[in-house]
Amino acid sequence: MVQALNSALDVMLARDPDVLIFGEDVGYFGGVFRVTDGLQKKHGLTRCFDAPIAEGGIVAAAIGMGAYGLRPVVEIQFADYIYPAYDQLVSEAARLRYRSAGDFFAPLTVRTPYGGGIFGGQTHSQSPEALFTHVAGLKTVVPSNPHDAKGLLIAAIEDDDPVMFFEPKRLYNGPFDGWHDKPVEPWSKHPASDVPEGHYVVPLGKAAIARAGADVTILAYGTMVHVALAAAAHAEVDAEVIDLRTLVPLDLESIVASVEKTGRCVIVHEATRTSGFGAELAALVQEHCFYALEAPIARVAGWDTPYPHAFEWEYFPGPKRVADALRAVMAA
Amino acid sequence: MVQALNSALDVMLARDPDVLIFGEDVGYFGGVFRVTDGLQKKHGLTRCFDAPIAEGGIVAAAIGMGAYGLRPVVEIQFADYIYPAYDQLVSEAARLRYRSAGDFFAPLTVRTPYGGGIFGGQTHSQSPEALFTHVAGLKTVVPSNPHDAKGLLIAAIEDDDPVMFFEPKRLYNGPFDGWHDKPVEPWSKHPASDVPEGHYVVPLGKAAIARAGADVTILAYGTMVHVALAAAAHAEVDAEVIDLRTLVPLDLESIVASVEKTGRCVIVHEATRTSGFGAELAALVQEHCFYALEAPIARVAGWDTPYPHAFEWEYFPGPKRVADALRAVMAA
Amino acid sequence: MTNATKLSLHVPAPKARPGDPVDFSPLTPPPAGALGRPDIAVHAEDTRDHARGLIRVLNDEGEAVGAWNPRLNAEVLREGLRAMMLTRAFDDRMFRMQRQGKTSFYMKCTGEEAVACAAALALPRDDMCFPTYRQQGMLIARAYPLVRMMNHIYSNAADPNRGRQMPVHYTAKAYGFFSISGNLATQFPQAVGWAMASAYKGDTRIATAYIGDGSTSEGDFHQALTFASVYRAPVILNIVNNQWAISSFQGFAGAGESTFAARGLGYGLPSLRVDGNDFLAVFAATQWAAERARANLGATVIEHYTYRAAPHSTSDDPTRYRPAEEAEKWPLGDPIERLKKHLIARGEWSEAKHKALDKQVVEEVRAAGKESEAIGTLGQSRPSVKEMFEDVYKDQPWHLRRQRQELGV
Amino acid sequence: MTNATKLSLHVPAPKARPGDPVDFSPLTPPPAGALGRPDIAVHAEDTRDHARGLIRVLNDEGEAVGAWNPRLNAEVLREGLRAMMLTRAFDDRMFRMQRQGKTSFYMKCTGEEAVACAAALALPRDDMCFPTYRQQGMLIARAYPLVRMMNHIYSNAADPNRGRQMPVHYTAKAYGFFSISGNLATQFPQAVGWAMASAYKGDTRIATAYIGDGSTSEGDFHQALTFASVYRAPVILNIVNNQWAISSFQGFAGAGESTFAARGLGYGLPSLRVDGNDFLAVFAATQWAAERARANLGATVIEHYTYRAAPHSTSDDPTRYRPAEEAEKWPLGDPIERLKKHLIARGEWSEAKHKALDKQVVEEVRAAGKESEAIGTLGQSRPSVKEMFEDVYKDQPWHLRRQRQELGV
Ligand SMILES: Cc1ncc(C[n+]2csc(CCOP(=O)(O)OP(=O)(O)O)c2C)c(N)n1
Ligand SMILES: Cc1ncc(C[n+]2csc(CCOP(=O)(O)OP(=O)(O)O)c2C)c(N)n1
Ligand SMILES: [Mg+2]
Ligand SMILES: [Mg+2]
Repeated sequence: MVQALNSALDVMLARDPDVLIFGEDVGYFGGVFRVTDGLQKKHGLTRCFDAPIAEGGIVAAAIGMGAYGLRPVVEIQFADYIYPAYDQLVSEAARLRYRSAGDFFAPLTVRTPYGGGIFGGQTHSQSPEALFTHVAGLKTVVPSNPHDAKGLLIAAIEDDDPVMFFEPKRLYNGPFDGWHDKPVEPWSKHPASDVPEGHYVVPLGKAAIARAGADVTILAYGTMVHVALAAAAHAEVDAEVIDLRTLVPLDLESIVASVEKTGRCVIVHEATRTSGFGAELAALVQEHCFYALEAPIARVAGWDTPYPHAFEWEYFPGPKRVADALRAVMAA
Repeated sequence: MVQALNSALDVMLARDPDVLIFGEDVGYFGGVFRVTDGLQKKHGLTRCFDAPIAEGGIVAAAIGMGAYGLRPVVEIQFADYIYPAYDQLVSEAARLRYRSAGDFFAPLTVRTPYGGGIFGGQTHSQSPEALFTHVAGLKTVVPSNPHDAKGLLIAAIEDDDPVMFFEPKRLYNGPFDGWHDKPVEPWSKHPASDVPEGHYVVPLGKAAIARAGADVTILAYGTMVHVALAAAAHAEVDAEVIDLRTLVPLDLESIVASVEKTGRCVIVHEATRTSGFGAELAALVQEHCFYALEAPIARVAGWDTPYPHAFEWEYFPGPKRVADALRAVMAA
Repeated sequence: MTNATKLSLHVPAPKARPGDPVDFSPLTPPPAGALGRPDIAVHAEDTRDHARGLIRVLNDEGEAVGAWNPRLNAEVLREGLRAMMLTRAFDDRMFRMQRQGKTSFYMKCTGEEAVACAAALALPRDDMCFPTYRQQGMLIARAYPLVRMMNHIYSNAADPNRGRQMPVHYTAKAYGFFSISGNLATQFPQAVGWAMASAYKGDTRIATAYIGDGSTSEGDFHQALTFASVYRAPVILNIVNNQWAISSFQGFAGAGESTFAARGLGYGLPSLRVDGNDFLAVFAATQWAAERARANLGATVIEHYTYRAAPHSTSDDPTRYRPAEEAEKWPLGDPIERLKKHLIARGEWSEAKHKALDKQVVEEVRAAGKESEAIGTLGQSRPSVKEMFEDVYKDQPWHLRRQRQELGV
Repeated sequence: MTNATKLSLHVPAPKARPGDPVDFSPLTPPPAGALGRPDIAVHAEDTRDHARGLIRVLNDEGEAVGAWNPRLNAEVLREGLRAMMLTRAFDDRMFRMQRQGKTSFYMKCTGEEAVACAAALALPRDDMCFPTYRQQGMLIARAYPLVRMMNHIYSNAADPNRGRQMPVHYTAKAYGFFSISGNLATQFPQAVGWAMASAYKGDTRIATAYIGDGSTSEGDFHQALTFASVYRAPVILNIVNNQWAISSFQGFAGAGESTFAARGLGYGLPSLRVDGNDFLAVFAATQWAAERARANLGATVIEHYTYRAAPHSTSDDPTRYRPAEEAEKWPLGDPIERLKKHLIARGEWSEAKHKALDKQVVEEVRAAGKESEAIGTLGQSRPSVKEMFEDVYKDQPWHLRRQRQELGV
C-alpha cells in the first residue's frame, strides 16, 4: 500500500505542477512510513519538503496555497497529532468556499496514517475519522487496499474540496485481518495489490462490495474490511461485506440495497464506540431499512478508552469479537 | 440562566479557595454574556481574571493548575472558538488520569456558550458537543434551565474529571421554544427559574423527564428541550420529553424505559445532523429497544451546512420541523 | 526552602478604568523622523530599534520629516485622505443602521483608518491581503462598491456572501481581499501559505496579513512567523495594536514587557513599529516591507501602534471597562486630522475643501445606503434559501440535496 | 510590476547529508567564561547577548571559569557524573532490549545527559518538572528506581502506568516529574499553568518545562511564553536544541536566522543560551532561573545547545539523513567526558575511579534489568486487562463497566 500511495503522489507531481507535498519528515527522508520516499529527489526540493512541527501551521499554509490556486497534499505524521490542526480544518478549510460564496476555496488533501495494531499506544493508534465526518464541508476517505488507495488518493488530490485521507497504517505492508498471532501476509499475495501504473481514479463517494453475501451486511472501512472478511469466515456466515471507502459523502444507496436484502447489519470500526462513525451508520440504516431489519444493528468498535499499549489486542475489534456479533445478530 | 450560572460560580468561589476562573473578558468586564459579572470585584483579582486570546493556552494552563490541585473553571467565549483548544482537551485533559494511572488528573470545567438563534452566523452559533462525546475521558453536560444550570455547574466543578459544560446561549435570558417570531418570555415566568440560594447539586449522568407522555419519546437537551415541548403541543401529540442534561455519561436507563413504553422515538439537536450526538442516541435506542420500536427513530437536527446568518430560522430545527417529525413517526 | 518568598500571581491591569483619570504621559511619542530607514537587505537584529521605537513621519506641525518620508505626491495623499474619510462616514452610517435594527451587527475602525487605507494604496491589488474585520478601509480605498458592502451587511438579496455570513465578513478576490474569518488569527498563517505558493510558482505577487494585538496570543500567530521565517515567504505580517481586545487591554497579550514588533526579531524577521495614525509612516513601512518581499528577502513584521476609538462592535459598550476620554487623549491623534494638516501645510488642501469632501463622502455613503436599502435590509430581502445548501461542497452531494428537499426549497 | 524579480521558494537544507563531509567550523564555540551573570532582576533586553551567545563554564582544559561558575562542591559533581553515566548505561541496555524484541520502543538521550541531570540536582524535587521523553536523566539523577522505569518500558505486571502507555512515558509525581505526553509541546503551557497555580496559592514551588527544538514550532510553545509573560509565572522554560527533530534539522524550526533563546526576548522574558553539554553551565543557568522565579520575578527561557548523538528512537535510522560522523565531530563534546575531565583537573577524580564507576553503573542497570525481566518483558506479563477500563474517569461509568463485561474481564 505504501508503494501505491507513493505512486499516486508521483503521478500527480508529474502531471500537475500545482501539486506539491509537505509535512514533517516527508522531504529528504521520505516520511516515517516511507510514503513520500524518493519524491523530493525525483521532483525537486520545492515539490516535496519538510515542514516545521506545527500541524496547524501545515494545514493553514496549505489553505493559503489552495486559495492561491495550488493543490497541496500535506501529511500529518500520525492521525493522533491532527488535533492541533483541527481549528484550521474545521473552521477554515471546511468553510472557506461556503463563507466566501465560492470566491475562494482550498482543495487540499490531508493524508494521515491512522489506527492501531503496531504497539503505538494511545498516541500512535487513534482513529479520529468521526471527528471529521461531523464537519460539513470536508470529505472523508479511508482506503482498504493498494488499488483503491492509489485511485482514491488521486481522486482526492483532483477534488476541489478539502479531503481528509486516512491511511490504515496497519495495512501499509500487508492485508492485516486481525489474527495478530498469525504470520503477516504481504500485499503481493492479495488481488487488490494489482495497482495499475500511471493515472487512474477510484471515485469518491462510491462503496465497494468486498464480499457478496446473503445473510448479513457488514459495514466496514480501512483495516476493518479485512477483519470483517476474516470474521465472516470464522463465524461461517454468508456475510456481505461493504467497504465504504468514502465516509462523507456516503454511498448510502449501496448500504440500503444490501441491508434490504440481508435484513441484518453489523458495523465495525476501530475508533471508540460512542459517537463513532458507526453511530451515524446505525442511525441511517435503521432510518432507511427499518422494516427490513430482523435484528438490532450491532456495532463492534474500539472501547471507550484510550488505546492501551499492553492491551492492544483486547482493544482492537478483532475477528473473534466481530464473529461473536455476527452470530448474535444471526441468532436474534 | 445567566444569574443562576453566576450564582454557581459565586458559591464555589466562596466555598473553595482552590476554585478560580479565567477566560477572555471574564474578569473586570464580567464576560461578554455577563456570566462572571461582579465576581472579580467580589472575590479578588486572582480569583476571576482575563486571559490572552488563546483558547489552547487557557485550557493548557487550566490542566496545569488542575494537576497542581486547583479546580479551574475556564470560559471559552463561544463554543465556535473551542477548536484551538481541541488538542489540549482531547489529548491532554481527557487522558491525563489514564496515561498516568491516576498519578495526575485535571478536574477542570470548561464553560462555553453554544447554539444559534442570535443572528451569530457560522462563528457564533455552533453546537460542537458531539466532537466531545466521542472522546473517552471527558464528561459533557448541557443544562436546559436555570435550576439545572446552577446545580449541574456546581456538580461539574466538584467533579474530579474534566467536564465540558455547554451553555445554550439562546436560553440565557429566557426559555426560548423556537417560535422565533413570538415575543420572548423571561425566565421569571418559568417554574425552573426557581433557583435555590447557596450550594446544591444536580448530579451528572441523570436525565430529567421534562414532560411525561405515552405516545412517543423525544430525546433532547439544552434549547431543544423547550422546542420539543412546543413541538409536542403544536403537533398535539402526547410526547414524553426527556431532557438528557448529561450526554456523557448518558442516562440510558431513563431513555430505554421511556422508549420501551412509547415505542417511538424522535431525537432533536441543533448540531449538524451527520455524526451528531443524535446518531449515537439513535444507535443506542435501536440497539436496546429494537423489539419495542414501532417506527423508525427520527432525527431532527441542523442541516449539514454551516449556520447561515440570513437563514437562521430555516437552519434551526424549530417546533414546526419537530412537529412534522412527530406526526410522521406517529403515522408510521 | 525555609523563609522563601511566598509567590504571588501577577494579573495585569490597565492604568485606568472608568472613573480613573487618563494619563498617557509614559507613552510620550518619540519625535518624527528620528529612526533611520535601513536597507531592505537588513539583518533582523539591526531593526532592533525599529521594533522597539516608533517610526513616525508626520511631526506635530504636520510636516513630513526623516528617512521614512515616502515623498508621495499630493494626489495620492488626497486619495488616502478621501478613503479614510469615506471609511469613517461608512462606519458611522452602518453603526447607526445597526442601532436602527436594520442589521444584526457592525464593527467600526474609527481612529485606525490609516492602517488599512495607506496599505491599500501602497500595494497593487493583485497582491493578496488577508485582513481582519477592521480593514474595511482597504476595500473602500480601492473603490470596492459601497453598495455591495452594504448588501452584505444587510444579508439582502444581492449579498455577495449569499446571506451566509454575519455582517462585515467581506470577500473580494478581485480586490486582493481574502474572505474574512470570524475565527481570530487563522488568516495569519494562511497568508504565509499564499505567499509560499506565489514564491513556489515564480510569481511576483506578495501577501499581506493583519492581526489584532489581542489575537497575537493565538498559536496561529507563532506558526505564521515560524513558517514565514523558515521558507522566507514574501509576506507582510501586520499587527494592529489598537490597545484593546474587547475589554482586555494589551497587557493580556503580553505587551507589558516588550513590543509586539519585537516578537518578530526572535524569528529572524526584520520588524518595524510604526505610528499607525500616521498615514505616511504606514505607507512607507508597507512599501519597504513590500520591496523586501519582492526582492526575495522574505517577510517583515510591522506593528501599527494605534487606538481603537470605537467600541469593539455594536455589541460592546467600552465605557464599562475604560475611561470614555481615552480616545481623545490618545497621544498619536487622529489619522484623518493629521493627514489633513499635512496636506494643508503643503498647500495642497484647505479647511473649505475638507469640509466639502466631508459632505461629499457622507452623501456618497447615503446614496449607496439608499440603493442597498432599496434591495432590502436584514430580513426584508435575502438570497434564495436554496443558497444555504450551496457551496458547502463544489457539487452538492446527495445528502444535502435530500436535506434541501426536506426543507422544501 | 514589469521586470520584477521572480520570487522563489526557499526550502532550508542542512550543511551536510549522508556522504557529505562534516564541517562544524562556523559553529566554533565562544570561549568559556566570556558572558557575565546578570542580576536576577535583569530586564529581558539586557540578556540579549546571553540569548544569542553561549554561556559556558568549562573550558578546553576542564577548568570552571567565569561568572557563571556555580562553584559546586565535588560531591555534587560526582553525583552528577554518576547520574549521567547511569543514564547512558540505562539507555544502552534498554535500546538493546528493544532490539532483542523485549519491548516495542525506546528512546535514548545520549549526548544530552547533562541537560536533565544537572537540572535534577539544581532543583528540589517538590518543584514540578514537565519533561519530554528525553529527560529520563532527571528521574535517574533523583534515584527513581530503575526497575520501575523498566517495568514501565516492558509494560509488565508491575508497570506503574498499568500497561497503558508506550515505553518511556514515565510519570512520577513524588519525584517532581509530570506524566510525559506523546503529543509534542503540550506540556509547555501546562507547566505555566502549574506555576500560576503555585503563585496563586502563595506557595514557594516553581515549575520547569522542557521542549525540543523541533517542537518549538507548535502553537503551544507560543502560548506558554505568552502566559508566562502575562502572569509572570514562576517557571523555567527550557528548549533542548539537539539540532534534530527526527530527520528534520533545526532550520525547519526557524533556527537559521536567530536562536531559540532569542524568541523569549520578544515576550519580555530574560533568555539564556547555554552550552548544553557543560554540566556546570546547565546547573548555573537553572539555578539563576530558579532564583528569579522564586523571587517572583517571573519566567526565564533557557536554550540548551546540544546534539542528539543517538537515533531519534528505536524506529529511526539517522544514517539515512545525516552523516554518521556528525556526533563525534560535535564541537561541544560529550557531557560525561567534560565533567570527568573537570573533576580530574580539580583532583577530585581519576581514570581508575571513572572506570570503576562505569562498571558499577552498568552492573546496577543489569541488576535492575534482571529484576524487571523476572517480572516480565513485553507480552510475558502485564497488568490485569481490567486496567484498560480504569482511570478513564475517576469512577467507572456504566458504559465502561458494560464494555468490560462484554470483553469478559
Ligand atoms: C478564536 C477566537 N477566539 C475568540 C473570539 C472572540 N473575539 C472576537 S474579537 C475579539 C477581540 C480581538 O481583539 P484584537 O485581536 O485586539 O482585535 P481588535 O478587535 O482590537 O481589532 C475576541 C476575543 C474569536 N472571534 N475567535
Ligand atoms: C503534535 C505532535 N506532532 C508530531 C509528533 C511526532 N514526533 C515525535 S518526536 C518528533 C520530533 C521532535 O523533535 P524535537 O522537538 O526536536 O525533540 P527531540 O526528539 O529532538 O528531542 C515528532 C515529529 C508528535 N509526537 N506530536
Ligand atoms: Mg485590538
Ligand atoms: Mg530535537
